Amino acid sequence: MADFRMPALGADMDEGTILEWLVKPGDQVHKGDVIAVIDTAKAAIDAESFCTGNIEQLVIGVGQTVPVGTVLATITEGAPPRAQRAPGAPPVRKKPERPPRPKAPRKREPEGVAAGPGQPTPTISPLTRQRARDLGVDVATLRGSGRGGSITRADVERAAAQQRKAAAKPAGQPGRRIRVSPRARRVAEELSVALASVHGTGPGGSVTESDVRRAALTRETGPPSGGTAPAGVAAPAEAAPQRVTGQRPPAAIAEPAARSAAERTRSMRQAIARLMARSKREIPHYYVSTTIDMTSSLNWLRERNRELEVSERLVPAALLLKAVAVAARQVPAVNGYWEDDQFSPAAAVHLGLAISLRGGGLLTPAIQGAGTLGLAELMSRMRDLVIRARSGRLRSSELTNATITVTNLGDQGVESVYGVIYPPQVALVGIGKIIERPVAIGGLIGVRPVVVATLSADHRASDGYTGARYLTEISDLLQRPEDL
Amino acid sequence: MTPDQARHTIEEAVTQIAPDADLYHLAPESDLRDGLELDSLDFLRLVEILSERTGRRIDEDDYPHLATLNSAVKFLAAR
Amino acid sequence: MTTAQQVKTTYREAMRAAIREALQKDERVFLMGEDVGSYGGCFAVSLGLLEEFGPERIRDTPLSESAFVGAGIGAAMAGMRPIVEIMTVNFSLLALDQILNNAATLLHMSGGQCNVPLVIRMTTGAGRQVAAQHSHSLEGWYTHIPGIKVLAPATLEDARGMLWTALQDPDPVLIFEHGSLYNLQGMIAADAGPVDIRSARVRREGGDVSLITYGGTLGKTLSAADQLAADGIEAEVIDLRSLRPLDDVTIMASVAKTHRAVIVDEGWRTGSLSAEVCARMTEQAFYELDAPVARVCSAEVPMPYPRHLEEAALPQAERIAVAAREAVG
Amino acid sequence: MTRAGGDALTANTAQPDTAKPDTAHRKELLRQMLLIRRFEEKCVELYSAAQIRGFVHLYIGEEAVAVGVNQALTPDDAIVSTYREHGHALVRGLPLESVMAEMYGKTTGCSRGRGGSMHLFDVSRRFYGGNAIVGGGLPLAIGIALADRMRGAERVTACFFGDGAVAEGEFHECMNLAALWDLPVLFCCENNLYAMGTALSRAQAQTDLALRAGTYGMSAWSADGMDVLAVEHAARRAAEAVRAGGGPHFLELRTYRFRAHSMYDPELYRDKAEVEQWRQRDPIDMLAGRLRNAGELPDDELTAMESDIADRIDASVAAARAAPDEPIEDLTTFVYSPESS
Repeated sequence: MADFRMPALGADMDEGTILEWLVKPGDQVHKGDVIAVIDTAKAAIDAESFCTGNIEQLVIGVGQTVPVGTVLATITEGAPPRAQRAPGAPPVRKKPERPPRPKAPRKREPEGVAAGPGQPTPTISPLTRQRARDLGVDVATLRGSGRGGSITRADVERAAAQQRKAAAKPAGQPGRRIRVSPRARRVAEELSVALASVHGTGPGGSVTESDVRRAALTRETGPPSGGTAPAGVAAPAEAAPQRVTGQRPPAAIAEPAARSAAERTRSMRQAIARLMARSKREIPHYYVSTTIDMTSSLNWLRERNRELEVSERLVPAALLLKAVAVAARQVPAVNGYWEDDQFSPAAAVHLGLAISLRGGGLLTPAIQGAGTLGLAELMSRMRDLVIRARSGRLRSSELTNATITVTNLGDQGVESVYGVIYPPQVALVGIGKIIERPVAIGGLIGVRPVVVATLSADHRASDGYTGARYLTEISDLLQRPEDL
Repeated sequence: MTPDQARHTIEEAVTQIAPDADLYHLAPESDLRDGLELDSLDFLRLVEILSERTGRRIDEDDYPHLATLNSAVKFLAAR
Repeated sequence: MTTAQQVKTTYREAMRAAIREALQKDERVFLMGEDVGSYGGCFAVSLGLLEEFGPERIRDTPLSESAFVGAGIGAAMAGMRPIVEIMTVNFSLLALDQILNNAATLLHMSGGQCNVPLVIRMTTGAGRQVAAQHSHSLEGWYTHIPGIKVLAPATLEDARGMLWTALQDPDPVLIFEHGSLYNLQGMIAADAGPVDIRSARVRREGGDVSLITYGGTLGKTLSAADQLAADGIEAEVIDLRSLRPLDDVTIMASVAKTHRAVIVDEGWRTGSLSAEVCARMTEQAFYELDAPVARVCSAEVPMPYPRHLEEAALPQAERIAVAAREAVG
Repeated sequence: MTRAGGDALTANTAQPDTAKPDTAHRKELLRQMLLIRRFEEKCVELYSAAQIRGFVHLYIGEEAVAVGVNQALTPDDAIVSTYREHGHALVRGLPLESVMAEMYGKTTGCSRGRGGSMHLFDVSRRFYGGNAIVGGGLPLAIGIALADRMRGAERVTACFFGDGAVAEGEFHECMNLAALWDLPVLFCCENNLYAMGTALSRAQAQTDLALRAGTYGMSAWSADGMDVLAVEHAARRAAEAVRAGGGPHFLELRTYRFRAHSMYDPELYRDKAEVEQWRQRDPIDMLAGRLRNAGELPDDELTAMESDIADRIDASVAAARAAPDEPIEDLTTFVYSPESS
């Protein structure tokens, strides 16, 4: 049995359509006889059989489009032996006359192969997809509110608004990007000079090598007498690689002294002020707090750290963060955004971490998916975020998508902290210092390590009842650290 | 390890964590963590660097020895 | 040791001596091109060679660039070592198909069977008010093609010494002679002979900025360097000599020293050879750059006839100096 | 040595002289044409099964030209061809295995798998490849001939091209230069009446190409490209004149391709009746018929010839399929010669 397959009829052909069968099952065919007419993207072509025998079955019908290589018909080989048309014998052709097709344009070079079908994505109209692309919204992350889960234009607009708002969060609001030559950046690294504090004199106010060396020099000669800004203000968001512009820089940037570190701190302060004021203005906060017994957590931690290398050891904060995140998964009302007069719960818990920068300033980058991370992973993410926050190498995405935030001022020695919520979030957890406290246990006085956890919550999104349930959930989780 | 070597190691470790820390004005008896505004993560990193540089294991129980600059120097020089 | 015997010569005479030496030393060599024989060469480079070597080896051709350049390729395939002269790069466009699809391609496409040991010489560049169609500088186009080598002799030594080395190369070599150089006069060693065609040369040492150029703009670049020296800026001048392959080592070594670069190229800026050199600097010496790489190229216009417009369109020493000062900052 | 005056102005159709070349010779011509025909038919099959790709231009119908002209060449002569070159390569003696392997792009191919159907090379047999640029090969051919003339080598460079090339500037430049410099070139124009989709009459004001060639001051005549004996006769006469220093000669071989320009075009530019009419003069059928009528070709001998060819072609396909691909690491070898890169 031989197969008659869809032939490759040109360098750029992937599939073909059967226009016409010139044979029917049972017909006898010879090698070279035209038995079908195939329509390619460009023209209708006669397709010949490469073997001699009888048509067994027509597998693919007229009008069907199939890829090259698909079996179109089956042929039982070896009909009455008749060698190929012997040379010298008159040529025999029994193909009926076929009406000529309209002349198809034929370029000498084959066009590029058409792109294959894209992967299945949530149903979204082309116009909305284009709108999403314009607004920089990744449709894959959206849950469509339209019929059958389709993503509507409103979904896209809301997501974009959300992204813009998140980007406007105080901590996330970076100062202006600093322009640094690659050479200067390398020398700064070698001399470990914080670029944010260097005054640039290069083209367009950019920082050059000599600027860096001058800054390093002044640092070594002891504390500067003059009012140079406190060093170490983290360069906001990742300093973009120097942009090469041919034109003269616009006047605003060209003023003689580049913005010094002091100016950058002032602008960050203003941004935080604006956001906090708006939060207090718009969000009806309610507050609840609880004291959590940390005995089992700390004992478990001490045992675990005993065998571990320094780099793998956990700090108590890791346990507290994990409990806050896991509890937030169980009490969704505290984890999400308040927008357009309604609360939309977030799909995952991106735990914002309030990180104070040395010398003033505050950033709240988010640990992505904190609710599902293992303790060790959460610990390393936390360390990484803190280091990068303080060296100005955070990604803008990390600064903009926290769904709930925690502020831990234990290290600063305060017992409890009642924070201000970061809009559009609806909750903020405050963690105080772990201290030894006399506690009544079974009627007897005992001394136990405890910590005060507080919750500031948006009364539009949840009530005290929910807030209280959330805190007790955190406390219960911390009594079984091994499960965290 | 001599006390001077220990002091140099500690100073170097601290500048790595807080490049702009003002060691010049740090009273050797004052609390290291408060003076240099080191939070728990910074302190853990300090311990990590010190154990790397000295090649010796520092357990949680040893942490109190690292409270001040002088106590830390004594602790590292003794081993 | 006494200084070597020096002789006075011109760029044109040096190139002629090179052709004569090749014809004398290798009977496979012959010169073919428009008016190379009885006319003595459009720029008089081959003056006198017809009388000395005869019409078989100094072949005037009809104005059929595709045919005689293709014939040069065919003769090379069959064992000859032809020197084909295309009067100017402007007419080479008529032979671009033979140069690209045959000369540069045959060896690879034939699986290593067809060598094409051919040298093609052509005049290039502007500056003599001959207007748009006769003033092109298209070396950059040819440096885009794998399979051929491209040279730009800018000095008397290179005019005298590059041809013989190029003729020994089993692959096609293009030599671009800038029209303004033929009358360049100076002294070279009496026994000057073949030179290397692979590396660039530092024509002037300096530590503040690297000025990278080739061919007809070397002179302007050197005078720009003199102007900068007056301001206390020591410029290093690199003569590329080989445009394909580029001598990256020498270029990047200079940038690593000065951390600033200005590339001078008579071609149009967009998609030019200077663009390639600039791209390689960001790829190989990014962390050495203390200022954006600057380029001084021809204005992107068809070359105008009037002198003042042509001068305004072409790279000039003053503009090179300005670009260098900006880079030094 | 004075150049024979160009007698092209009285171009005539050369008649095969009466002396009959012997039967064995005619059977060899038939075998060569059959080899080309079956090779091309196998290419159709392989292309349809997507085994071989790219552009493939078939020689079915024009076999008499390659076989006839080749009879007039010696192993020392050179050939420059075009993209419709399978026939030229096979009769020149490129091994069937190396040509088929080249169709498959394998390293055992005659161009190491890099050229494919349009760029078959074998410098050891002075077969300087196909050229995919219409007219692109003509300058190479006159260059090779120039080298031979400058070194006094009495040999011919045969240059094949189609009627389409006659419209290219390079054709005029090369015809003039060859005649001007008396170069030993045999220009063989395979006039199959169509430049891809453009009939000769819609491309040339003067369609008598031999007459045109004569105006360049070289001998030029036309021959029936479907009759291998006529082609052989004309080619011998021209090649001997060229070899004897008679300067370039031009042959217009009037032939016809039975299939599309390249793999599968809708052939809307010509109607079926014309194709059928030319098929009546299939070069293989004509020669086989003549031999059969003279009782010199018993059926079993023909069947044996066919099955031998079929076996060799199938073996070449199997060998090509099994042959290795060129390793990626060798991608840049031969961009420049090893010693000079």
